[in-house]
Amino acid sequence: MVDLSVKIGKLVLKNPVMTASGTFGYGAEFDDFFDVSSLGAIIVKGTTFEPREGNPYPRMAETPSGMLNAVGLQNKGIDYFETKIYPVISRYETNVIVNVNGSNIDDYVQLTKRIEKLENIPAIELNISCPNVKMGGMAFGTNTVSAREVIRAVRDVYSRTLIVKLSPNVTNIAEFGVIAQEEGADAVSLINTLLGMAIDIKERRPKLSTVTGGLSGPAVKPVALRMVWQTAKAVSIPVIGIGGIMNADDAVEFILAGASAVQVGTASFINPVTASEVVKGIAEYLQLNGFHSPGDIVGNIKI
Amino acid sequence: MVDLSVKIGKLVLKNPVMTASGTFGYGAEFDDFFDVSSLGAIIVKGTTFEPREGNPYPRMAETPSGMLNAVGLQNKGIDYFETKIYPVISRYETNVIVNVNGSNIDDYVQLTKRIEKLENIPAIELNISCPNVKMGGMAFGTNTVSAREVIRAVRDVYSRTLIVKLSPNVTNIAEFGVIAQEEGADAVSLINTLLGMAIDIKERRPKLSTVTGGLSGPAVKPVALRMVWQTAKAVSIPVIGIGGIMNADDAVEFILAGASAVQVGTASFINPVTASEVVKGIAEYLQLNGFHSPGDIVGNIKI
Amino acid sequence: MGKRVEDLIILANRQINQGFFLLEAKSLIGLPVILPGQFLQVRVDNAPQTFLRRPLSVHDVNYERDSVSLLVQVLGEGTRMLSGLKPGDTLNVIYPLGNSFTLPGKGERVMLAGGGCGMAPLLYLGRKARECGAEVSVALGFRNSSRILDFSEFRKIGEVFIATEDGTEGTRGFITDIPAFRESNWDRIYCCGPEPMMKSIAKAAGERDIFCEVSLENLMACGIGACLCCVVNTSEGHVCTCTEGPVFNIRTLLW
Amino acid sequence: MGKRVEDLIILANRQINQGFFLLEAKSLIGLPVILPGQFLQVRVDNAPQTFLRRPLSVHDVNYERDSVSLLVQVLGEGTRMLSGLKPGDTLNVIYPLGNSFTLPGKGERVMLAGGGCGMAPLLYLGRKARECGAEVSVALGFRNSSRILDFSEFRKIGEVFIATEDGTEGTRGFITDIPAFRESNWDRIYCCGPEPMMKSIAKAAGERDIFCEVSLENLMACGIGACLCCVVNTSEGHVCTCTEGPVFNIRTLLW
Ligand SMILES: Cc1cc2nc3c(=O)[nH]c(=O)nc-3n(C[C@H](O)[C@H](O)[C@H](O)COP(=O)(O)OP(=O)(O)OC[C@H]3O[C@@H](n4cnc5c(N)ncnc54)[C@H](O)[C@@H]3O)c2cc1C
Ligand SMILES: Cc1cc2nc3c(=O)[nH]c(=O)nc-3n(C[C@H](O)[C@H](O)[C@H](O)COP(=O)(O)OP(=O)(O)OC[C@H]3O[C@@H](n4cnc5c(N)ncnc54)[C@H](O)[C@@H]3O)c2cc1C
Ligand SMILES: Cc1cc2nc3c(=O)[nH]c(=O)nc-3n(C[C@H](O)[C@H](O)[C@H](O)COP(=O)(O)O)c2cc1C
Ligand SMILES: Cc1cc2nc3c(=O)[nH]c(=O)nc-3n(C[C@H](O)[C@H](O)[C@H](O)COP(=O)(O)O)c2cc1C
Ligand code: FES
Ligand code: FES
Repeated sequence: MVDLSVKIGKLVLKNPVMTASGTFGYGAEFDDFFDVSSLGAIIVKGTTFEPREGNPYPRMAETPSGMLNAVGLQNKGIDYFETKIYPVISRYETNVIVNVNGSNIDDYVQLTKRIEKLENIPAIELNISCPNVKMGGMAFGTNTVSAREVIRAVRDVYSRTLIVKLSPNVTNIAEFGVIAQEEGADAVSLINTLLGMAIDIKERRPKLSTVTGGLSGPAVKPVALRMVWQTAKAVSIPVIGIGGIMNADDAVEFILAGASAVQVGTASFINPVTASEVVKGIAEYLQLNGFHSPGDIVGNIKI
Repeated sequence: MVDLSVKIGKLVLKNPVMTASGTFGYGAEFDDFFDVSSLGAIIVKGTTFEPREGNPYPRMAETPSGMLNAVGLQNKGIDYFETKIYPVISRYETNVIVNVNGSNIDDYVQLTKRIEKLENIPAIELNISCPNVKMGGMAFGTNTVSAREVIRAVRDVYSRTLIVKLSPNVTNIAEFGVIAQEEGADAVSLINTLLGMAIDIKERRPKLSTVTGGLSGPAVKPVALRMVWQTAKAVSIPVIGIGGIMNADDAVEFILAGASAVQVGTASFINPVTASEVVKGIAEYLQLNGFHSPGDIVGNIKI
Repeated sequence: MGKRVEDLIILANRQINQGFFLLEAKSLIGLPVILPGQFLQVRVDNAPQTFLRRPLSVHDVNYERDSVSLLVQVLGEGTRMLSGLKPGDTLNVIYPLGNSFTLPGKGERVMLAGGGCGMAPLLYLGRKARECGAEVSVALGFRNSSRILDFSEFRKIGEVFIATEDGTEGTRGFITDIPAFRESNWDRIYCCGPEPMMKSIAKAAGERDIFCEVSLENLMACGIGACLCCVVNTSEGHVCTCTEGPVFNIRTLLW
Repeated sequence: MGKRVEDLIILANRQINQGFFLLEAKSLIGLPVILPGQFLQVRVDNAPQTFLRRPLSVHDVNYERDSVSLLVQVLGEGTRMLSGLKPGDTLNVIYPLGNSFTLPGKGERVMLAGGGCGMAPLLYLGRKARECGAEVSVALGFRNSSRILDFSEFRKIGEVFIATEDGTEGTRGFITDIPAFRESNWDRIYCCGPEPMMKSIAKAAGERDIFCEVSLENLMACGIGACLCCVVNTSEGHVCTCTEGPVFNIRTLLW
């Protein structure tokens, strides 16, 4: 028998499959399609202290085996989250994790403090890698000094499970994983989107209102896998693999590369049931190959 | 009438289309398919001073809209090049450019000196971005200090057109473009491959003998375009755009992003005639939109 | 109202003009309730360029045959693949998505204004409006007479007025130039088409204080409110076209 | 010998066993000279997973019909798409590629040894060997009797010996267990199949000092010598399977 449960920090997940922030709304969008509580965790939309309108339209461009987005953290802020969204998502019988964003360290800290008070949010994912905001975001996650500062400041005020989401737009992502570990993060998740661009050659203008945006989808999978592999070798905390996972085979690739859990992102747009199919598929893979738990195959490749 | 010619350093190209190193052999492989001399330039295989056997098989893995390679600069060295290959490629009535590689600065310098003596090689492309060799290669191109050193050393001994090929596996590629310009390079070309990985989940082993390899093809195009755009804004020397160009529309995207010329890489594997079709398609685009030369649209997008 | 992912079966695919196709697709498990203005997210198989689904309006619904009709204009690779579907092929869709047009009251005089492929969501709306007892007229705009799409189904629900930009049929100019559009006092105008057309109709309606709803075609990734890519700027800020729309009252849009 | 990119037209597609298909494709402009052992790089349209072309051996050539036959085993997405081709469909190929088998002399006794889909390049070779006046025998290995592929065409060129791993037909075991393979003194052995099979046949041939050529199926990106991805380790170092091969004399391979 296969036991799919995994531990990430103080968190117990019934299976290693989560949804990636910004690709699964607040979960309710998927209620019609499957039982969202059957997932290991739901990571909801990127949240900021103040409400944000996000970037102007157009915010999306399709690319070969992928897409660019420039949503820019549109959300209604923590007050609205507390009063309107929190009560609704509390009903899910799984871990609901908030993706925490800010333009400066104080932002991150204030937001984290508010979320710490919400009993049914057992973990946060600290996003220091959003490429779609002018201030903060990726600027933190691509500089070792500021990355350390923000992680430290948030860790100081947050006692539950802290996941740090890393940016792939760096020379050496493992270095950022090590910093997160040194600062007491419980886990790192990677990758956020790769900074990309697309041009409408008829109109001779960028396809995104912000010129550049974040690339996601299968196109980025090889890069994401490499980064997970590099980071998993460098740290002892769990690594959560993200990037182009379209099915269980892709998820297994990430686990073999060293991920203790995975997140399904863009795939949910194409097939809303993907995350649930990935749970089933991982179980089948383990069963078929004589393993008892995902832990048996984490990083388990012959080099 | 459209005049496709462009200038890169001291080099005059009859059109802005070149072939990317390592994807076009020495040109002869494509003689059956089209008149190779009709291109702006041919950049031949990565060359090293000493012969290299390259990496063990398997060296290739297909990925969504792309491929990973780990060839590792297999080539027969400069002696063989001089005596056997140079006489043959001299017959092409276009610019034949050698992609120059080394494991240390002296390697690069010695090789460059030998190539400088070859009259029919009007330019070199200095590759400081090969991800598939243990020593040198990308290690130079991802560190600002060593990048500067190797460019300076090569520039010192080489008076013809020097193109520096940049690695995308960095936090800020424009910075490397600026360094190349400061050290007197005539142009920069980008991007080389993104470091990636793929795993065979049945065998539970990496698909490449070297574990990681270089990602190319349409999957990387959005990242390449963004980097060309960032670099072109930062430097005044010409930028040569590379990465996932499959047709003329893709090439035009790169020119609009700021590239003065482009290189066709992986596409030649799928359709050997791609580079020649790109030449025709660029001319058509310019004509249709009332432009007279590629220069008219370089970086010409409404932001 | 449950959304679902389903493999529909193509019953028919007919070219109705150069680059325009009318697809009919059947649900084997029975259609859900579909409201006029709603759309489907259609998966286009087997093309690397079509990673995302394509949104298509419900053109018509036939509950007896459990089928929906789609009016498709070939623009790029996705719609080109769809135009090649044959009876018996499957079409994977997520549906029904989005809000719907506000139906008119009995006796109200409503105008359906569509440009080119913007006709798509108006036919089913027209039928429903008739069922409500409204008096339906239709104004269709095309570039020229050779681009006119078969509007015989619209004839069955009301009078049809045509405008062509070059005057080769009907009124010369745009829908807003059609005398009936300008003169009659419509209770409601429903509109779908290229953005400039919708804006000019919205302006005309606004000036005359006529209730007016437009159906937007913003670029979408998910179609179900999960990605926030499809936003339009409204008096309430950025809202998702796929869930708050695609149908918007022009008063809420910051046009 | 010119290589070319060409749209061939599918004449026939026949399933010959579960997961095995025999395709016949015609050249509208006339076939080039094709040598036994050469291959094609086939483009698989319309699937994001099949970015690169797929190499397939020439199974047979019919100059009267200007057609080539391909024996395809469905392994993944690419071969699955190919298995669905219908007469009249186009198949974009680059061909003819690679070197070829060394043809035998008159009166020589040659053995064609193929495992599963490794039969593919051997049929055309067998015909050519017969034309050279060689005496041809064929040894085919399969997992079990239900996996045996139609070998009637091979019967026309020589005696056929079968081995199945479970003994459900012919000799129990591998090709190397077939008495005729072990006992007869062959002048030449030509072999194609899974690598372990080729290695064991190469070993048997090497021990008895028999001329032996194998056809390799290394992973390829370009198929024309441009990428250096398909290398095999030989006494001369890394050489490209697509240009120096796919046929190699076992003496040159560092097996
Ligand atoms: C709610 C909604 C309902 C729609 N209903 C219909 C319908 O009933 N019938 C129909 O034919 N089309 C409809 N569309 C538009 C349709 O979705 C697009 O035409 C289609 O996605 C194009 O896909 P493609 O792969 O053929 O073209 P692509 O290759 O994706 O694009 C080709 C060209 O068309 C442009 N384009 C693509 N999508 C849009 C868009 N949404 N708006 C404006 N320009 C676009 C692109 O910028 C590009 O220049 C609807 C769109 C929405 C959002
Ligand atoms: C010179 C040459 C001649 C060939 N001739 C034939 C032929 O006549 N008939 C035929 O059916 N096949 C032939 N092959 C093999 C054929 O090219 C592959 O089976 C095919 O590319 C698989 O494509 P796919 O998309 O179906 O599978 P993929 O999805 O690419 O792969 C499916 C599985 O098969 C494995 N695989 C893929 N390609 C190969 C390979 N070359 N060798 C070993 N394992 C592989 C993959 O690792 C994977 O596990 C030949 C290969 C070469 C190099
Ligand atoms: C539309 C969209 C919105 C996103 N918003 C966020 C966000 O708010 N916070 C965050 O950390 N990541 C965000 N991401 C990144 C994803 O969580 C994920 O890291 C990335 O898309 C790679 O995974 P994928 O290829 O499976 O989509 C977003 C991605 C997309 C496509
Ligand atoms: C098989 C292969 C071999 C390559 N060898 C070299 C090389 O020797 N030197 C080099 O600078 N780049 C090399 N590259 C990188 C290409 O020149 C190019 O920068 C990269 O592939 C991106 O372009 P593309 O997406 O159009 O292929 C190689 C790429 C491939 C696919
Ligand atoms: S398309 Fe994703 S929210 Fe509307
Ligand atoms: S497949 Fe490219 S060199 Fe052989």
